[in-house]
Amino acid sequence: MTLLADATTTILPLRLYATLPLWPLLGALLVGLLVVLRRKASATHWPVVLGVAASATLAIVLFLDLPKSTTNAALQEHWKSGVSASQRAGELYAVFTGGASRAPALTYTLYNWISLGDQSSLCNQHWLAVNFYFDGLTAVMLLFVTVVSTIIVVYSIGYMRDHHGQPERGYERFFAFLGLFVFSMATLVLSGNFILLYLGWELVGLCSYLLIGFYYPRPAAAAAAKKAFIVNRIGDFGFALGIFTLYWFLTAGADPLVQHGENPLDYATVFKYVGALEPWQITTVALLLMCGALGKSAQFPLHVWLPDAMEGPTPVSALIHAATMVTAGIYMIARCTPIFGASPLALNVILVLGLLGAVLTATMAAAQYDMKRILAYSTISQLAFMFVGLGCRVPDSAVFHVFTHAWFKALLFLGAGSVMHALSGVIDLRRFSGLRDVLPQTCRTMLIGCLALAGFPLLSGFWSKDELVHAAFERHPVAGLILLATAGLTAYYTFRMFFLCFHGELRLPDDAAQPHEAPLVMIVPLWLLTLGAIFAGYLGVTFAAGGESFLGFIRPHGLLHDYLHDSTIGTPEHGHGGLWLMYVSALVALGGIGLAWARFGQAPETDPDARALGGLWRLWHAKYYFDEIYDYAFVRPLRNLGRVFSATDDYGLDGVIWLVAAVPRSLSFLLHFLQRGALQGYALGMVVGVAVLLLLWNLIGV
Amino acid sequence: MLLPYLLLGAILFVLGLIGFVTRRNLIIMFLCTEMMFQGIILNLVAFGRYPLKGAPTFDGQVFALFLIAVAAAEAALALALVVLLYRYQGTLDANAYRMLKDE
Amino acid sequence: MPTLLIAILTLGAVGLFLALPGGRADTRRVGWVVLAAAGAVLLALLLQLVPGADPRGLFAGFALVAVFAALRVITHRKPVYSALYFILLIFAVTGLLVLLEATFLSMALVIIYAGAILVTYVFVIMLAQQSRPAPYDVKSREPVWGCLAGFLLLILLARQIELFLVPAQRTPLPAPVAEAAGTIEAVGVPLLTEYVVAIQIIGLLLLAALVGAIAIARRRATPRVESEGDE
Amino acid sequence: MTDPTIKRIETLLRKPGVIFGAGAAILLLVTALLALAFPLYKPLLSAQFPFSMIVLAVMLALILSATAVCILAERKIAGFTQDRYGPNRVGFWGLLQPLADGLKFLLKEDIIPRHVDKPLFLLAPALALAASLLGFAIIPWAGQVRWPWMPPDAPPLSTQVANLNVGFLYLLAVGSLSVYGVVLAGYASNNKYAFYGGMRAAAQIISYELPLGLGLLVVLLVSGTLQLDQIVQQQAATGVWNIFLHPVAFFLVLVSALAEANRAPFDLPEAEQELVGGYHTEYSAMKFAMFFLGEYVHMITSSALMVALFFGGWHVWGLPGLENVTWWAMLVKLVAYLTKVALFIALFMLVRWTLPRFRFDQLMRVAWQSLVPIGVALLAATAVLTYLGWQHNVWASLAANLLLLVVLLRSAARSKRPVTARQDDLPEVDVRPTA
Repeated sequence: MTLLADATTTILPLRLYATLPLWPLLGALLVGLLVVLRRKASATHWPVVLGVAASATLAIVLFLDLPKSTTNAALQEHWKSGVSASQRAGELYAVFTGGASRAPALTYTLYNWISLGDQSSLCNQHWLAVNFYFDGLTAVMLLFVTVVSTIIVVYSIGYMRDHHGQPERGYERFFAFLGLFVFSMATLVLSGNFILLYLGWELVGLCSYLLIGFYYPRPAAAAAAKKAFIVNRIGDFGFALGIFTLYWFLTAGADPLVQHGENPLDYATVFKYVGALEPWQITTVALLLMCGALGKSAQFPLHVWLPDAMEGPTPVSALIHAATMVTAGIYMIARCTPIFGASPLALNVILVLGLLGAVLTATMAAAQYDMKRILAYSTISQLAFMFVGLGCRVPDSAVFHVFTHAWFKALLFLGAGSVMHALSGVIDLRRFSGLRDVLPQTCRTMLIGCLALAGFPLLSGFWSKDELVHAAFERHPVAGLILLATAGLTAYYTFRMFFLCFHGELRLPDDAAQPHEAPLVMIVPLWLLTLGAIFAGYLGVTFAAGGESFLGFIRPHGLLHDYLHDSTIGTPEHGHGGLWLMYVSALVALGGIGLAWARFGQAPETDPDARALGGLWRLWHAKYYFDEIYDYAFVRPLRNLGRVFSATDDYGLDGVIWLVAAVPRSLSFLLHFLQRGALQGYALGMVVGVAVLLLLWNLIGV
Repeated sequence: MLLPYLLLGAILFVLGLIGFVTRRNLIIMFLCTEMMFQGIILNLVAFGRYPLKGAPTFDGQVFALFLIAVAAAEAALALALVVLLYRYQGTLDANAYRMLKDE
Repeated sequence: MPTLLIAILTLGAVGLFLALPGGRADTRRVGWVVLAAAGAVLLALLLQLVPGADPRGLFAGFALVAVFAALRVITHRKPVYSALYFILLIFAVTGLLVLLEATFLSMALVIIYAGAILVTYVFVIMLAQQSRPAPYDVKSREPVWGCLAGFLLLILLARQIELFLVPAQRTPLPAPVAEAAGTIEAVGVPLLTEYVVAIQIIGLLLLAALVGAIAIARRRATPRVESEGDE
Repeated sequence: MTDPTIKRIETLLRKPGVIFGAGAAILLLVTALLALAFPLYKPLLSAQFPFSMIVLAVMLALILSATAVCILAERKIAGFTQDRYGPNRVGFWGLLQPLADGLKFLLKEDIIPRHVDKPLFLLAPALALAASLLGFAIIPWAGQVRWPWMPPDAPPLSTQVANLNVGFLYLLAVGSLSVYGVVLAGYASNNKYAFYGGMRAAAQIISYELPLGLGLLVVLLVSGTLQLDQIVQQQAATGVWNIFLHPVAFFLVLVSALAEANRAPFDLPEAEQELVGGYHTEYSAMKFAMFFLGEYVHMITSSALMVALFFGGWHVWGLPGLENVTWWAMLVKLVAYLTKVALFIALFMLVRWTLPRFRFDQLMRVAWQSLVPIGVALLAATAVLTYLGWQHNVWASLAANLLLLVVLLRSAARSKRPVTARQDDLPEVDVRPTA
């Protein structure tokens, strides 16, 4: 069965693309070298800027260069005839590793890394390789990760300085960490097996910890860094367990699934054999892997770290907590579509968690005053949208939303950073308003970002969000309705923030001396991101003649989706009927914006919502008391348990050891007169002892 | 061919031992331990050359090499200690250093 | 043979006891005569055990030198001479190692022992040298017990070696040795493949010894006499 | 003085024609004798062992007489450096000066002071000379040779006394013994200055053995063998001397060789200004001459070793190469080797008369703080090159050396610590006059 067109390969050698993660790392190391050589701090950003830019260039070239299949229609036809989920997973493997027909997934192995199994017997040789995996998903992820990172790094050059244009303390450290972060993220995305993925995963967590705690003298920053790290550990624990179980399932038993010579944790191997596992095994693995995604993408039970992570510098918030790092969870689930797709239970769990998270965090966002926190909650909410998409078997749409979201969320964060920059770090919306005239450029770019986030028609957020809402409706009407309502809420709180910040009469906090527009090095990145916020959505639509669609000629499911079909996602095509939904969601977005205008258009000093909603609003404002609940439910019992253990150790175990020690001590009291301090006497004793032993041996006989 | 070497090794070992027990000069005592090493090296290499069964191996030589390294380490530490002790009391008599005795 | 061996070794013990520093000059001389007699008989015995013609004389020569040097090391009253006789012992052992076809090891022995370790000994001995022979060099400590225990051990060891090598294997024929025996390659390959952990541990040990030696040597010891005077 | 016969003889001896003529006559005589006895030598010359013995005898004679020439050369070069004539009285151009020196040494009174440790006092000079002489056993003087009367399928003979498979490890082993002669001389003399000299020598020789060994190890890594003749053959086969691959290693070995031979600028053990005469203060006549001889022989050994390791041994481009094993090629090779050695000796002497002496703490610091780290770094670099299979690549090796050098100079320049700085923990010297 020739499913797809013949294989082609990339024009540039794969090993060149495989160097992609290395450039930022090189940059970071160079920064370290420069610090050692005691160069002036003000120029130390160059290595990282150049390294990340090199990565971005490579990513763009890769995106254009990656061979594309012309069609996978045959497979679609095949699936429509109705096959079981696990069978479908197996066939999916056949598609993307291609059997004889094509190889859209290109693998480049650097070297064998860790040997597994018995090396001495030739029958069971497995390796963990350091290999890179190039397919559509990789290319899309790399595209926005590196490009957005480049823009943010450039922005940081302007941001990480004080009023006099001098670099802040830790300037070099900041850029080194940024480089390290891009390296980690690229490794995560490019990895060809689960272990390397896990490595990148943990590295990303580490960088996040380092960067959130960048202002470590501030207790809040240190605490936030720790919180992010620990909450991520909880998720990663599940993730690691998932990898272990996967390995166990694939290799255990007398007749393991993985054959000789195959590397058991490579994507290729895993997805090849995942169809042959029992359903309960697949579900177990999928749920455990999902835990990791929940932690890294800050989803519902583990979402508490992300808002606190706003203690880091704003570019970090933009880079890590909006554009790239939190997308790792989405990426992982999308990458593992053959696993998740074969487990309906896991998909349902993801769907429910996504819906819950979307609503909860959107309401939280509606009752906050800290601009960055509002954006953080909105990020969680948007990620929850993507989770819903993943739960509805449309990972391509979820990845599309990841893609568009990265642009406008980075834009919004950087805009908020610009506001902070202007107001000497003040970010509380109650303390200022009407910045429209003071920060004209920021205001304009922010407006576009807000529109994109709110799902204003024709901007990027609109296209991707609409697809997710649509998928949810197809899955279940209730889910669709919830998402739609959340989308409206999104528009509402986004513009609540925007109006409170930029509209109304000009109010400035007392400690902001001279509010000023940001320098060019910060404004240009904002505009670049604005371009992305406007046009990124058009990568995911098709331009077609015909009146069946919105505006007549634009149709969802375009270029990007086709592109992603070449990846492990390879989802069955879902119909794009129900175009009425487009109009509805556009209306909902406009309604949300309108409501926000009505209530906050003049930036009132007292919040009308707080009065109107009363207790509910306070619940929202207190984030549903999640932190307090966790504190009571987990932290304190654990701490008390720790005290119990500590006491056991101090009194129980040490007591036993003391007792054990007392025996030889009492014995030694009996024998200590033998010790005369003469070294040679001891030696003589040893000689005599050996001689006596030999004599005994001789007498008793061998 | 093995027996004479083993006997010679044993003789060197025991002579070193006797020296260690009877001489009172700290340096000579350590020299005697080195002599015991010589006996052992001879033993090891002889066993490697004339194994009780099978073809000769080089494992004996390898272990002898390890022994030399240990001897070097011992010499470095022991001599440093001896110099320190000499500075401390001005004598190398082993009987003078009995402070470790439990009084 | 055992009785003969026991007799020889007892003779050796007596000789060594007499030759150890402590007695009068003529008793030491008597001791040497006894030792020489014991050594001669022992040598004859050993030679009887060595088959073949060629290496016999060389082995005998080196063995004689080795035992003589070892005896001088433990009986000489001047530490410098002890150290020099030890170098002689090393050369004898080197010769024996060459006979055993361990050329690399023999060179390593000379370089490390004669070239480094013994130089340090000589150095320290010279630094601690006093104008006249120190009393602790002139008089040995419990020579009776030392010689007795040592030679008892030697007799037992010899007996064990005898028992250990069952008669059929007492003189295993010299097996053919590979072409490259004793070269640096022959020793180096097992060193860095089979015993690589051991070599790393040895490296660690040497490092520890280095650090320890420096740490000890840098310490400035306060002479005990002064500290007592202070109190 | 006024005796006309003596005067005539003196004037005769000053004429170059007489000296060279006499030399040529002796040479002719020996050649004639050899030619007469030649059929007797034939079988002897055809087997390796007797041939090696002959090489041993010839080279020993050659070297011992060469030391005599070296003494003359030393004084001539000293004269040249200091812009004076040097010895020019005995024989034409002072050519018979070594003879006179030797006679003087032999005829002086041989004193053994009463307070010395006599056996060691006698042993020390012998040890010093013997340790130096032993090294000659493994120098591959002239490659391989096959005499015309040997059957063509017979393996060619090696012009080496002993072809040990431990190669230059033997040289290291023997070299490490040379310290005993000096130390024992210092100890046995029972003299404070001699003792200091001996101590200094011991510390110096032990310290400089390390960089020497490291430099040699670099060569070992490059060549993959310890046997000197094979190392020379490799260089001859490729035509690339090891000096082109590892100049830094050569530098290490050169400096260490200077120090091991107790030559200036490392002649601290016999620094006259500080230690009277150093470890040989109490020695006189022939025993002193043996120390002297030992030093020169050591110098020749080191030179021969360095020529073999770094300068291609007997190999010179354009001259008969590896495959040419005829007897005349052997002679050419021998001459080439000896010429190189002679050049090295001249370099040693030039160094001695140009460079000032180090202070002792500087000497130790040079060894431990610069040479040993360089050696270790170079060894690591060469190991990496060998691992990559590039150890014979000139450019890679040169680049590694150059990089090392640059890093080194850079760090040395950055450390801002003058080489001659006084060591920090040396005790303060009280210069106040004592009352």
